Amino acid sequence: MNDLVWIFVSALLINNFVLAYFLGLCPFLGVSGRLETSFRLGLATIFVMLITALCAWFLNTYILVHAPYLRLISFIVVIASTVQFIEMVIKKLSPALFKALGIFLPLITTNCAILGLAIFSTNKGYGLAQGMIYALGAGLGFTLALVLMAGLREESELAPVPRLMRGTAMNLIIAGILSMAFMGFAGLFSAA
Amino acid sequence: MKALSSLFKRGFSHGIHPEELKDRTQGLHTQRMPFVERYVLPVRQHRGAPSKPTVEVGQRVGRGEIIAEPGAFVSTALHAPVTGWVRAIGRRRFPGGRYEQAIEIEADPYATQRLTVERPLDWRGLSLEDFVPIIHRSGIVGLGGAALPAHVKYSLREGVKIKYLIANGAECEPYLTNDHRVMVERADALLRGLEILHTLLGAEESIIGVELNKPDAIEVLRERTAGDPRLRVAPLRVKYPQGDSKMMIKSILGIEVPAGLHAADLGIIMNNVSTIAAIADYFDTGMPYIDRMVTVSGPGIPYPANLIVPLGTPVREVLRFCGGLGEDTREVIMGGPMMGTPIASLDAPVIKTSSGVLAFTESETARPREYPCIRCGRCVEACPYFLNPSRLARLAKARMYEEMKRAQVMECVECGSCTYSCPSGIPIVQLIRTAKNDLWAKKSKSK
Amino acid sequence: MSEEHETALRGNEPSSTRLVATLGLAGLLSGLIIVSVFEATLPTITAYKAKVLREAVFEVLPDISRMRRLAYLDGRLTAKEQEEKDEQAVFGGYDADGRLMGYAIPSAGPGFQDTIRLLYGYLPAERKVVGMEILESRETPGLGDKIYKDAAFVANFGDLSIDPEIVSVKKGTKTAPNQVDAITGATISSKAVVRIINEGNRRWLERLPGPNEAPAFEVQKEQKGRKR
Amino acid sequence: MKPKDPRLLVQPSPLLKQRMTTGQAMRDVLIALLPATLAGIWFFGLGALLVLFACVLGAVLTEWTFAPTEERRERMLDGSGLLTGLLLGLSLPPGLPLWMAFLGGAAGIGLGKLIWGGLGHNLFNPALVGRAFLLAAFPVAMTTWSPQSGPEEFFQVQASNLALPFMQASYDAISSATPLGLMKFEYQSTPLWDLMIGKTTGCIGETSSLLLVLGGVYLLLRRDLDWRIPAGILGSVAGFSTLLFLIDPQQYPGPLFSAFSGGLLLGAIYMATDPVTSPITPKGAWIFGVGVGLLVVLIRVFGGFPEGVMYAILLMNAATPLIDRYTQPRVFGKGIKTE
Amino acid sequence: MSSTRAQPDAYQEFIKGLWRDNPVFVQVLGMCPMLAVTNSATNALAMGGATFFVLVASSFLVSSLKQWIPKQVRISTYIIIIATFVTVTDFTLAALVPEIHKELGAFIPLIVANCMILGRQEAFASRNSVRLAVVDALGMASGFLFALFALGSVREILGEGAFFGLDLFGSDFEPWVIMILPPGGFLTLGLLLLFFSWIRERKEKLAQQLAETEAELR
Ligand SMILES: Cc1cc2nc3c(=O)[nH]c(=O)nc-3n(C[C@H](O)[C@H](O)[C@H](O)COP(=O)(O)O)c2cc1C
Ligand SMILES: Cc1cc2nc3c(=O)[nH]c(=O)nc-3n(C[C@H](O)[C@H](O)[C@H](O)COP(=O)(O)O)c2cc1C
Ligand SMILES: Cc1cc2nc3c(=O)[nH]c(=O)nc-3n(C[C@H](O)[C@H](O)[C@H](O)COP(=O)(O)O)c2cc1C
Ligand SMILES: Cc1cc2nc3c(=O)[nH]c(=O)nc-3n(C[C@H](O)[C@H](O)[C@H](O)CO)c2cc1C
Ligand code: SF4
Ligand code: SF4
Ligand code: SF4
Ligand code: SF4
Ligand code: FES
Repeated sequence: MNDLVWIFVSALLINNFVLAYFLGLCPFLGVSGRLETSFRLGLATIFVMLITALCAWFLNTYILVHAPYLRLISFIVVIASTVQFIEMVIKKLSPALFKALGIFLPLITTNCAILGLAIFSTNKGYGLAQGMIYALGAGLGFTLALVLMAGLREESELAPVPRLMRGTAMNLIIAGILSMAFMGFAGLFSAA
Repeated sequence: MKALSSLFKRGFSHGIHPEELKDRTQGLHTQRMPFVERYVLPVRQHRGAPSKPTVEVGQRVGRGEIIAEPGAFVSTALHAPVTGWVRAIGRRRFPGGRYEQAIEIEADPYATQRLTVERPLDWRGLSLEDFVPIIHRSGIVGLGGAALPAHVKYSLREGVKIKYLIANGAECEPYLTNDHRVMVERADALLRGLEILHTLLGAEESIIGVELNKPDAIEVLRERTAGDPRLRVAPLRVKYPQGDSKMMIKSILGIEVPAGLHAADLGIIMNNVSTIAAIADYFDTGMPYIDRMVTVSGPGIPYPANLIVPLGTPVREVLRFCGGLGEDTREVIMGGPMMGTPIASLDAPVIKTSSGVLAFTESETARPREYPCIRCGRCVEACPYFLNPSRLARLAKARMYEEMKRAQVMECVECGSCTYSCPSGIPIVQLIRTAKNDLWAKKSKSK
Repeated sequence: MSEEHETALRGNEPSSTRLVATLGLAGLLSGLIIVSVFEATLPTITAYKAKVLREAVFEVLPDISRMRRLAYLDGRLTAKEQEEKDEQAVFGGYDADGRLMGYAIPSAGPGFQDTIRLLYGYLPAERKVVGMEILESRETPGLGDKIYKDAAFVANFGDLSIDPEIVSVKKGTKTAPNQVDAITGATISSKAVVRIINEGNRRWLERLPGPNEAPAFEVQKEQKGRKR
Repeated sequence: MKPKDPRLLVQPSPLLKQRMTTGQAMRDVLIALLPATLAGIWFFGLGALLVLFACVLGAVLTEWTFAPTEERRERMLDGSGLLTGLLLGLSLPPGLPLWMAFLGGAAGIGLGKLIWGGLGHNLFNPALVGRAFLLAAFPVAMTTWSPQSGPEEFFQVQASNLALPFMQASYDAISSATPLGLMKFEYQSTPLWDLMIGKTTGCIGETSSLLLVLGGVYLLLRRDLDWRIPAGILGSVAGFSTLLFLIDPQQYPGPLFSAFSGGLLLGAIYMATDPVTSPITPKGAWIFGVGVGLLVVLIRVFGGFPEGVMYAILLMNAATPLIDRYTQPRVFGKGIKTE
Repeated sequence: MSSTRAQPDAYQEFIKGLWRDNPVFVQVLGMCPMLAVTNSATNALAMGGATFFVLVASSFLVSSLKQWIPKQVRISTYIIIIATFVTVTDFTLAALVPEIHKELGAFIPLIVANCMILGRQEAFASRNSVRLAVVDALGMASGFLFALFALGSVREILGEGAFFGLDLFGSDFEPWVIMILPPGGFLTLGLLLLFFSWIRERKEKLAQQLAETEAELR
């Protein structure tokens, strides 16, 4: 129980996927321009991550014990198909959202954050419950970082940022400062 | 005073408290300004279309005689302030630097300057429909600063039933005291005017809103209206922009006029007290709007005064009458310091909206250098319309006008409270004006 | 996809069977390649893993001469070399003539930054911890990483009584045999290590049989394979 | 006959302005900080003064170097760079090597202010960006607290201060834990009165609570800071820690200790209130304050650091754009139905 | 196409990848799995090397198989190919250089996720001759390697006072721990981007001036 809490907090804040593991940078730098979009992409990612965790657990327990070498391939195939599915659903439900996310849904397919989730939770040897919690934390953490970033970027668009700084360089520095701030969560709930 | 104002639960939130600076003139009885030799009368002293001159050069005109008639519905007539001769009709340069059609009249030094007008008419028995065209020709405009031809407000849209008639005696701008004097010295005229409008508009209640810094006016009006069920005096906290119609309506009636609607749409007509008095005069004596009460004050003025000035009198003459300009004067303002406009030359004439003539020296006009906005939030807490001036200014500087529209910039009434309170000296309302004008231009182009 | 792509692979609509065939083929090929490489590399990799493990075990259990993996299966320890998913195991350390001397117990828990995995040596006879090695940690360089870089700190675990339980105290105030001098500036990681060992004990101590009824070490077979 | 007119200005209205200026606000904060600064120097000796100086130098030099030549004078004059440097210095341990202090000032202004476009455009508190940078770069030096120096050794500067650039510090006085460190790791409290007058170890500027409050009162009277933010912070810290205290008085500090220990007052009064990096709407200010307070207690009590004020403020800085966006008041007359 | 025409192209392609539109400093692609392990020059090189191999190998395969890959399933096929090479690399590293493999840990499999690699297949390899594809891949991969190496070096030198693990400034150098912590990764990359765009601008300015002066001389 206690370790579930820690797993969640750790994935959400202490070892935030974006700010501590550098995972999912493409969407992080690419989509965080607008708050609206970031939020939606975040939700999409959470969803994909939860499903990924489920698949990963299934594969690990029933298939990979016999054929460990197929890990990567099987992960990719499963995740890819999941995302395809989601893409279809979203296209159906809200064309607007589909437009907003543009090329990024396909990008999630090969997004390292997703794959990373599967691989990490495997390495950590998480069971189903732990894996799901981990995925939830990671997804929420990703969304949190993305949304904060979007807010900061929209605001800094009004500022006379030095010309050479503009664009990715600026965003990386913002991310750096954000990641410095997130260091404050280190050791959370581990210091008994 | 403080205790009293704290009694008022209602009233509008935000707003600012500039120094009042009225004490130099608020006690002074009004004087009549003597006639001078030349008068310059722009044909556009109101909001709407310019008036059309009806006289030629050389023609003799009598004081009060019509010299230009309304050019459209949203427009009004113009009358000769003196007996004399039309000397020129042509373009003149005016405050704000734009050239405008104006009629120039040379006073006849030997004339008796008696009013030459058709006999006063009786308002009783008039219907609102006959009343509107009469006011249309009276030359009376909203003296509260909007300068909207008075009749426009009275030509109600179909199905609008007038509930309240409000006389706006807030006079929230610093220095100005002319509305104050009107209420003290010409209370009877004001009340008669109120009665006229009240009856013709069929209002249920008439309310005179006065800021608490005019206790004498409140007292006078209180005792004059005592026992009249249709009338009441509403004291208001001293706060800028208490005089703004929507703010005043909020303070008096607790009603928040929805954005995009006019007071009239809610069955409320608001007029400035001087406007109302002017209407009374028109019906009593037949005198159209040709004399304007002007507060002459400010550190650059040796002998401040509340003057009754014939329209068209050059500011130079007004100043001379008040002892000339101190040579440390830097700026001469027409109207109030918050919403008025400085004039570039002393030859500019007094017009219908010149509620004041103020002379400022270095200490008022000096501006510290502009800092970047530090988001201190003072402007936010000042804006009576609950806008975010800081953000509006940022957007304006980034030329993101459409975004400003989304930030409701069009609700801004340009009261200037934000600029007044900004420690970084950012010309917020000025930036907003440019943005708004740009947006208006786009709108009219798209139309 | 884009026009020039159409032209790029100039093929008119292929049948779905062909699609499946292609994918299947690709999958097959990659499977083949992977398996062969896997088979080729497996021995080296496992050998390395084993070597690392051996070194760790011999590190934390100083004077043993042999080791073997003891899995905890239905209530008792049984010697069992190859590991299975989620089965718990410790490592028995034996002296030259196969008598069990102590156990090397793996344990893990949250540290300052991320999970810390460690292995510690435990002598049931003296109820003592006699060695500790960090297998994996992401503690801050210069602070947290002292838990394995700072010899003084590691030395704490060379001869450490576990009764009633291990406690960490401010540096230089160690008095009792069950106390550990924390690293100044890295109190949290220090405490974490101690807590992790305590938890390991909590989980394992009552499962560990005494020296004599512990699974014995079949001397002859093993000796060849596992000489140091 | 015509007297020559004075040449007249034509400015756009409004033509009256209230007197307060931003430069004045910055100067006010400097004045308000003066007592606490002097106290810090008195407690920790000449070394502290040098650290402060190095910080300010780093900050101001950086600002000066990267400012466009024509704006230099003005940028120097608005005093915000100076203030950043001073606040950073006040939040550093007195024994810190000078070169680190200098680096911190430079990093604070560079990363925290200039790249954003200078004064008023930064979204993170520059001083704290500088401090966070130092803390993450030199954790050991930044968590080594040299004890107070008595009046007699006022003039002897500690060896650690004088470490060569890029070289490690050698500490002559053995470091002693801060009240918070003691509380967190040894569960022992420090007498309240010591916290009040500042007879404790800690950052240069954070020790003397009374003087900090004094300065805060001055700023409140000058209307330079938004009272809601300190109110929110102190209120929530007091509330939250009272709760914990009631749960387990042994392990958790009481409200008074929480409020007067560590950098809380310095942060709540002078840093969280940085207008540039805190919400502009009144409601937002409340949210910001309470958020900081909760994060502080969270990090202090359950986190890995004895002190969490810096991280709490930085985190809320990051949230400020969102807070501002969602606490915009309803525009007058909008969203009313007309019957 | 004839090799005579291909010759300059090839060179162009190579340089393009290495410098003009360097995948990291210009296109900022596929950083994520990489940034995490650039805290030392050694790790950076190892990761770069792995990526290098995977990119070149898959580009070669894809470009040579392009006729036989139906476009409907091309992405899936590419991914399978890439994944295969990654797995191979993973095992090989584990067998050959176990210590480094331990350091890089879970991040080698993540090479699969690297947008850049897939991007190259889709955008170039699947449309060009084998040798162009390979040259392009070589260019891109070298550019990538170079970028990672730059990052890793800066972070290691400041963060540990060492380069490839050997001490630079003597024992009492104070390392900037932040450089090897995550924020250091972001900040360093950001500042490197700044630095390179600055250089590029300088070069353009110079080129302009040169052109102008030449124009005057005529
Ligand atoms: C910021 C602002 C302040 C105003 N203050 C006053 C005032 O103090 N007194 C006044 O009569 N009108 C004031 N007005 C104009 C009133 O809103 C309203 O237009 C006027 O009272 C209508 O009467 P009128 O048509 O006779 O001018 C103000 C307008 C604005 C935008
Ligand atoms: C063409 C035109 C028509 C207007 N009609 C009305 C009206 O019918 N009633 C009214 O209260 N204001 C009317 N005004 C409103 C003016 O904006 C005036 O300012 C209004 O009274 C609100 O501002 P104020 O009350 O502060 O002057 C009109 C303005 C224009 C330009
Ligand atoms: C950037 C940074 C990294 C830190 N890393 C660790 C760490 O890895 N392990 C640890 O125990 N303490 C670490 N600390 C110190 C803790 O925050 C805490 O101050 C310390 O454990 C208290 O120990 P002390 O009471 O002996 O000073 C770090 C501090 C900072 C500023
Ligand atoms: C009340 C107040 C508090 C301030 N606090 C800080 C601060 O904590 N850190 C800082 O760098 N600047 C501070 N400043 C100065 C200035 O706002 C800061 O440098 C801006 O963030 C620079 O854009 C403060 C200014 C005021 C008026
Ligand atoms: S001058 Fe304008 S703002 Fe001032 S009191 Fe009169 S109407 Fe109101
Ligand atoms: S700018 Fe503002 S005040 Fe002027 S006309 Fe437009 S809306 Fe009315
Ligand atoms: S001028 Fe406009 S924005 Fe400024 S305070 Fe007045 S209404 Fe608000
Ligand atoms: S008052 Fe001026 S400085 Fe303060 S927030 Fe508004 S615009 Fe910015
Ligand atoms: S998301 Fe593109 S490489 Fe990680």
